[in-house]
Amino acid sequence: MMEPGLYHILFISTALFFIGVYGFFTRRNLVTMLMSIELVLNSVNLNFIAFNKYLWPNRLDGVFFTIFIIAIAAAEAATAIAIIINLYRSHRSIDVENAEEMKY
Amino acid sequence: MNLLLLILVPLLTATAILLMRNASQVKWVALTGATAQLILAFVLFFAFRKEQAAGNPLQMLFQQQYNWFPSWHISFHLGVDGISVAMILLTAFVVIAGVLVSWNVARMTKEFYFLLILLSLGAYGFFISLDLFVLFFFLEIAVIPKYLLIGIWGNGKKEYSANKLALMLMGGSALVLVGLLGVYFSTPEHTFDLLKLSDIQIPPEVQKICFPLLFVGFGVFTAIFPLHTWVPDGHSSAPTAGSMFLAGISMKLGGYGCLRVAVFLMPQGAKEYSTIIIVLSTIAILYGAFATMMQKDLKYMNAYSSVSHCGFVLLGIGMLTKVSMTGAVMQMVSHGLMTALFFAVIGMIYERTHTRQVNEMGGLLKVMPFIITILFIVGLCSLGLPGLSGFVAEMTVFMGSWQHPDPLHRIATIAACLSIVVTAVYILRAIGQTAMGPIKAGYENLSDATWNEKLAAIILVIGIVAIGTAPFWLNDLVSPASQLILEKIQLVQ
Amino acid sequence: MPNLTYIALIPLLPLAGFLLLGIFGRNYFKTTSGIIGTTLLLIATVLAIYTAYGYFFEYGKVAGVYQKLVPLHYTWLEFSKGVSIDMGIILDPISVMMLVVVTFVSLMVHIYSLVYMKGEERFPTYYAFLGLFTFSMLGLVVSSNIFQMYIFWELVGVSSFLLIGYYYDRPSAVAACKKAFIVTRFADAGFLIGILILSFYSGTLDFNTLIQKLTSPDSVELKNAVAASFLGVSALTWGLVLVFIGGAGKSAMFPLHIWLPDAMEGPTPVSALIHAATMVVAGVFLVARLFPVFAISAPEALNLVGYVGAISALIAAVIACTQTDIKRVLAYSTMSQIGFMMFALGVSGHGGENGLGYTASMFHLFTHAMFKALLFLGAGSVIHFIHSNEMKDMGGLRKYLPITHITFLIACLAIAGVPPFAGFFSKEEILLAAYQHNSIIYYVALFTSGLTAFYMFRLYFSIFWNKKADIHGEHHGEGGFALLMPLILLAVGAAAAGFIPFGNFVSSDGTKLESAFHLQFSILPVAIGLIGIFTAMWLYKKKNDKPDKIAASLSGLYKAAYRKFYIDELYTFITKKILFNLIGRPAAWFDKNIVDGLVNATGKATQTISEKIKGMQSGKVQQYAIYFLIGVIALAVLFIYVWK
Amino acid sequence: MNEFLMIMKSEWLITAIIFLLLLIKLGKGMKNGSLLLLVQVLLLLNFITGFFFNKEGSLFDGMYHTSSVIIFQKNILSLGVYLISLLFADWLKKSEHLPEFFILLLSALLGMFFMISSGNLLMFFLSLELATIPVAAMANFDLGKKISSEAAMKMILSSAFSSGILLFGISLVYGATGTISFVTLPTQLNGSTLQILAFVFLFAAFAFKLSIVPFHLWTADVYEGAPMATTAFLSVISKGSIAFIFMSALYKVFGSMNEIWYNMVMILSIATMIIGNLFALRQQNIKRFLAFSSIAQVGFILVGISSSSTEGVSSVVYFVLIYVFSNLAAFAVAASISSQTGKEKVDDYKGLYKTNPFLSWVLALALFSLAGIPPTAGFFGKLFLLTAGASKANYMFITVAALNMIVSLYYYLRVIRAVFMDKNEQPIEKINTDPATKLGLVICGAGIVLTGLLSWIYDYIQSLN
Repeated sequence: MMEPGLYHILFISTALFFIGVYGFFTRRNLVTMLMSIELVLNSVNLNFIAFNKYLWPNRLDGVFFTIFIIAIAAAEAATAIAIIINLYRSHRSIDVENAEEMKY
Repeated sequence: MNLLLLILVPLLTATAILLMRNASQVKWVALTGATAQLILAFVLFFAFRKEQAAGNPLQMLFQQQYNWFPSWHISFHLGVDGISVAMILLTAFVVIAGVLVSWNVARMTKEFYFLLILLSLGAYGFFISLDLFVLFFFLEIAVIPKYLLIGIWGNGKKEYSANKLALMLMGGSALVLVGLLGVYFSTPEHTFDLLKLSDIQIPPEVQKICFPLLFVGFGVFTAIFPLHTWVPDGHSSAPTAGSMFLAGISMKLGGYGCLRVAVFLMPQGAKEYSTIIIVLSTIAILYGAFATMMQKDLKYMNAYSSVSHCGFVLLGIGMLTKVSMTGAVMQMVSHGLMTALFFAVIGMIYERTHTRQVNEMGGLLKVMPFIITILFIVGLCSLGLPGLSGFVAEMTVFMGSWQHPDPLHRIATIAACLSIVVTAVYILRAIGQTAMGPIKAGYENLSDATWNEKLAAIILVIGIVAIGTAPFWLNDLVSPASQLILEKIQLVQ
Repeated sequence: MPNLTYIALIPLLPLAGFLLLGIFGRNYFKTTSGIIGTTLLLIATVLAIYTAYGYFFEYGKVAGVYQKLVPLHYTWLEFSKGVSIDMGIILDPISVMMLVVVTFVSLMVHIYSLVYMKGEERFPTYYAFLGLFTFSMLGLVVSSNIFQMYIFWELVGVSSFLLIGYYYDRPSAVAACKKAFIVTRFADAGFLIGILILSFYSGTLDFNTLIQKLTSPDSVELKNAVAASFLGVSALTWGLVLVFIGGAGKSAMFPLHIWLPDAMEGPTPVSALIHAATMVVAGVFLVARLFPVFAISAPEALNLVGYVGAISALIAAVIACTQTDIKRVLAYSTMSQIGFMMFALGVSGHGGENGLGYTASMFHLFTHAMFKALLFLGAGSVIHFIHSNEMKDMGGLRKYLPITHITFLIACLAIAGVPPFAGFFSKEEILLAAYQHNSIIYYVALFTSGLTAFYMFRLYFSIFWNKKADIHGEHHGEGGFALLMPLILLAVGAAAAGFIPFGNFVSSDGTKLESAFHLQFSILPVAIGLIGIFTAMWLYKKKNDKPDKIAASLSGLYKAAYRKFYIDELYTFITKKILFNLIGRPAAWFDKNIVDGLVNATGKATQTISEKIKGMQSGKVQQYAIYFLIGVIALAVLFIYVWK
Repeated sequence: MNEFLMIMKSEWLITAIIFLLLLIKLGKGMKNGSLLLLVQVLLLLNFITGFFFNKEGSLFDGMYHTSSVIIFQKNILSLGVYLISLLFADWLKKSEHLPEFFILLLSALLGMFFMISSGNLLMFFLSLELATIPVAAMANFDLGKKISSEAAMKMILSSAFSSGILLFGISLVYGATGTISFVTLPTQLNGSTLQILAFVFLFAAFAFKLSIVPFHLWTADVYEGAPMATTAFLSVISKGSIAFIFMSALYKVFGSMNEIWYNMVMILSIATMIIGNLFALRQQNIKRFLAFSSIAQVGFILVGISSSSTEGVSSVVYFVLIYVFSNLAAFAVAASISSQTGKEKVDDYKGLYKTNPFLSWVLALALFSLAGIPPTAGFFGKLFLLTAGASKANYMFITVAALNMIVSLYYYLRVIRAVFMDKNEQPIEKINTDPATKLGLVICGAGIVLTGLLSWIYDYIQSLN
């Protein structure tokens, strides 16, 4: 039973990041896309925590950053949801492909 | 003599025009302004001659310098030498004639005159500024009014022509800009000041890059081959006064720039590229002449002949001798007056016959003797008849060019000499078909020129004849300046 | 030496007339303009004669040599040290002689026109143009600077253009004046380049200096000019030949003569003045002016002059025999006579006895001015009377126009070289000079003079004898005094001018030249002349079909001559086919399609590209994100692996 | 304590105004007209006070710092906001959520203020989000319109994505250097691969906000969909603020990586100018057209930025100032036309000069200024950007930039042509603009003309650093 090191965590966070990105690219449902954004942000949180714990244990910037990111994420999500609802009002759908009126 | 007046007078005129109530007020204000310009130009001329006579050694007289963007080492630096004085005189003549000719512009009179005066403002500023930044500023000021003049009051495929003109000229000035920046940074203390720069030896490698940029950039304005195609369309679509200003003033900005900025600041580059310049301008001269021969539309004819005539300007500059450069300046002045007059006459004819196709006219001499007499005069001037300005200018260029004994220059000069025969061919063709022969049906009771047209024509004719019969005053005015430029060139090995 | 600045008035008075009548004539001097012009010219003529008298008999001669005086001279346009266009007046025998000739003939024409042109709508304009021409011609002859001469050279060209095109509503007149101007213009380009060459090597434009520099054997300029060569011919020769081309153009020498016959479209007095007496001899005058340089430094150029002159004389004479338009006949005879003058110069040497040709040429120029002007004016009154230029409409006019008939006869005898009329003396000197120097030219000249006599009398007989023309309706008589007075005066000149001891005044080096009169030599020319006359009489005195028979018998030659040897056609081919179709049209096409096309193409290209790449902006937010990520990765790769 | 107040004066003021508006909203509320007037007055005061009792210094051990340049930048931004409140009066009066709009707008402005003077990546991130999220909400303010909410959606999603990227970059920076403070960060930079990677991520985030190609794609759609006032705010105020912080970040923080980011900036600048112009060429909708033109403008700003010199800084600040006048004027004209006729196509503008000479002249002035035609200030702005950029003697770069000016001129002239030259049977009828709007337009016009000709303005900016 070995102790997980920085690289394990970084691996996970990076994986999480790309999963999030992939989800953002492929999902059609706006809410799901939002969720995949959250994944990205969380991977970043992991990064910060890990760096803070393993590299710079005596500087707490990472931790604070994580906390703020969580807060901001919440705010962002709130606005996004509000906008999505608005979109639903006008489009009667939350499928991203129905919102491609403006192009070229 | 305070040079600022040359900027302020047009400025005040323009603002006054904007304040005027009705069209007639606008016209009279514009005319007053133009007259004031003319008077100013003459005052400047005599003041300058006085200084010259007093043996003032300075290259640039009446200098004034005001701080403007000091952090860029830019200063509003004004001053004139013989060349600029000649150019200013030319501008004043063309402006007043243009104002008179467009006396009965019905649509948007106020805007029309406003733009005319604005254009003249740009020209004056350009000719008197000794700071390259200021010079460039005025150069670009002069572009947009042309665009609007053509686009709004023009005829034919005016939008196309206006766009082409604006874009090509802007392209030219873009090149100029890059060249200027190169010059600016090439010197230890970054400066745009012409005189300071002329004292500093600009490093050869910079000249190698910047001279062509500047020369071609300015060359676009004066229809350097093959970047001349804005000329025919632009002139032919422009309203009469528009084409007068275009050919009479703005094509001269280019020539002046080539001489004053490109050659004067970068003699080494000039030496290096003179061959190319000569070849290009010779092509322009012959090719323009032959192309003119095939034109049916009077305005196109004059536009192409302008290409050919401005070829003489560039040829004179490219030859890099004192006489040839003097000739180039003379040709600029002469061509300015002449072609402005030509366009004015074409405009007058067009207003009456409503066609510009030579083969649709004939025998107009019978019904409009005055206008056609002027047409004769200007035609003869353009084919270089002694006693009119064209002859003097061209001969000076020839004499100057002939001073190089090597084949290239010889061939170029001979080709240029032969071009005057072609000129005779197309001019006589045009005159013969419009003025002479039996009169075409429907033209029997056309009216002759009105007072304003007569006045405009006479003013320009006076200019032409004054140069043609007594060229020495222009020569004395210009040649010291070109002498100084030549000395700069001779400094290079 | 008295103050001679007043001489400037001689050219300036006609100029004043031109300006006055040109600007105000139309409105203020509708009828009086003729008088004004004439009076001004009268004054000028008096001054000219006074000057001539003064020059030849009072101050002109120093130590037996006529000097080149420059009483007036100021710098007009200075190019560089020494090289400057100066406006000046040079007085030497030929210029003084020309002053007299020009003013006198011009005065005659002015008077003559008072009647001839009466009632013309553009009467003032006509006199204005006459004034302009006279001014330019006088300026030309007194030029002290080669560039000044070029200036006036161009001015006479344009005034001739204006006068030929006087009847501007006749298409033929328009064509003629354009042709005249362009052909001479083409020649003038040669003149100009010649000037450039000469000035480059001699370093001056002033005639005296130039001649002095280019003739004195030990001058650097001359050495350079001869040393520098192109196509194996020395630069000096090139220069002179080019200058001569200019002269040939004005003087209608072969092959640049085509404009002269057409120029007869102008009013007849104008033809008399410009295209007979004065302007067309400008070429001769030019060569005479530079004669020392020709003769001393570039004899080969002078030979060219000689041969061109001879050929022109011959060809013109042959053509003249076949023309039916009386003015055209006169035109060709003019050309032929000028040919005489030219080759006279060509065969002349410089100085002393060798200079005979020079004197002869100038002498002939003088006499020719008289009788040819007379012929034209006579023809004018004939035309005035019969309203046609064609021989076939004429005949038996001696009854109607007695004075014209007599004067015309005198002129014909003069030009045919019958003693004791003026033409005899001058032509005889010319033949003598030719005989002494160049036998080929001599025989050509001999034959030509025979032809001259023939076609002149063909003209004379078919106008005044031959069949009887139908004079329909009542005819106004010969016209008033003003019309006849010039004829008479000129007739006197044509009859008596020969007795002037010309050699005393005009010679190649200014010294006195004894014109010895050799009877035994002049028998042959006179005889040939008479043969010509009698042939003409035999053929044309009575109406008969002999001429047509002969014409038919040598049809080929006749046709060719009648069609002026197809030279016009050749020129039309060159201009139309080559200049317009092979150069002009392609140039215009190239400009429209290639140069302009490229400019537009750039615009098009930009448009199409922007249309092509619009897919980037797909409106899909996810695709935007993909581009985003691609951008990030690209940058990372670029700057971590490539740029680092 | 007093110092603490003084240094953050501008932020305090904004906050005060926000709360005032909130109270008004919570109270029974006011008429739109009077409320708008109040707001305008407040914003004017805010702008004016920006010039007085300023105090430089830093707080929260360097997390927040301010300097004379930063204060001036803030003044530019508050001027822009004031102008917006004037220029879009027509539309604002109509909208039923006026206070909310300004609350959002001002909080975004507050965010920008903090962002400009942030001395720390955390601070920067927070203020950036504060400056972004409200704008997304503002984009949705035409509640009726479909495209409005679409625009908002696109904006919030893509900005969320970009902040994801940004944060990832920041985390890498933190990992690589162990610090997030702008003061200590430069000392830790050694150009290692990881740092470059992190830098690229950060750069991309900036590029996204500044809409640099290829991160610009959201711009056009959002501009088109959002209400005109929001678009104006986005294209002028937020662009400006981002440009400021971007520049100072590059110069101060990543100064040691200069040669890397110079090339990066150069490439992207060329790409931005070209792509922006090429797209602008074929736009019919005026807002979209202005969107792409503003992208091309950003390309020019990059030219200025590429010269890491004080001239660069001052020329960029100067350009933004001019850009505020020009672009706001253009948008305002478009807005007052569209809010009264609903016409937003370039072709609808044909013959506008006949009916609305005043609007036409202002539009012409604005467009010429954007195109950089003298005597408008835009000429000087662009020229100084180019001059600053040319100091690196990179002729190719400058030539490309200069030639791009021609392309841009072409499409600006298209509008001019429509307005002045083309004939039109039924041109837009006479538009009676709100006096406030007129005032705003006059101010803009004056600004466009004078900012250039009066050289002391530039010299003042230059003197600041």
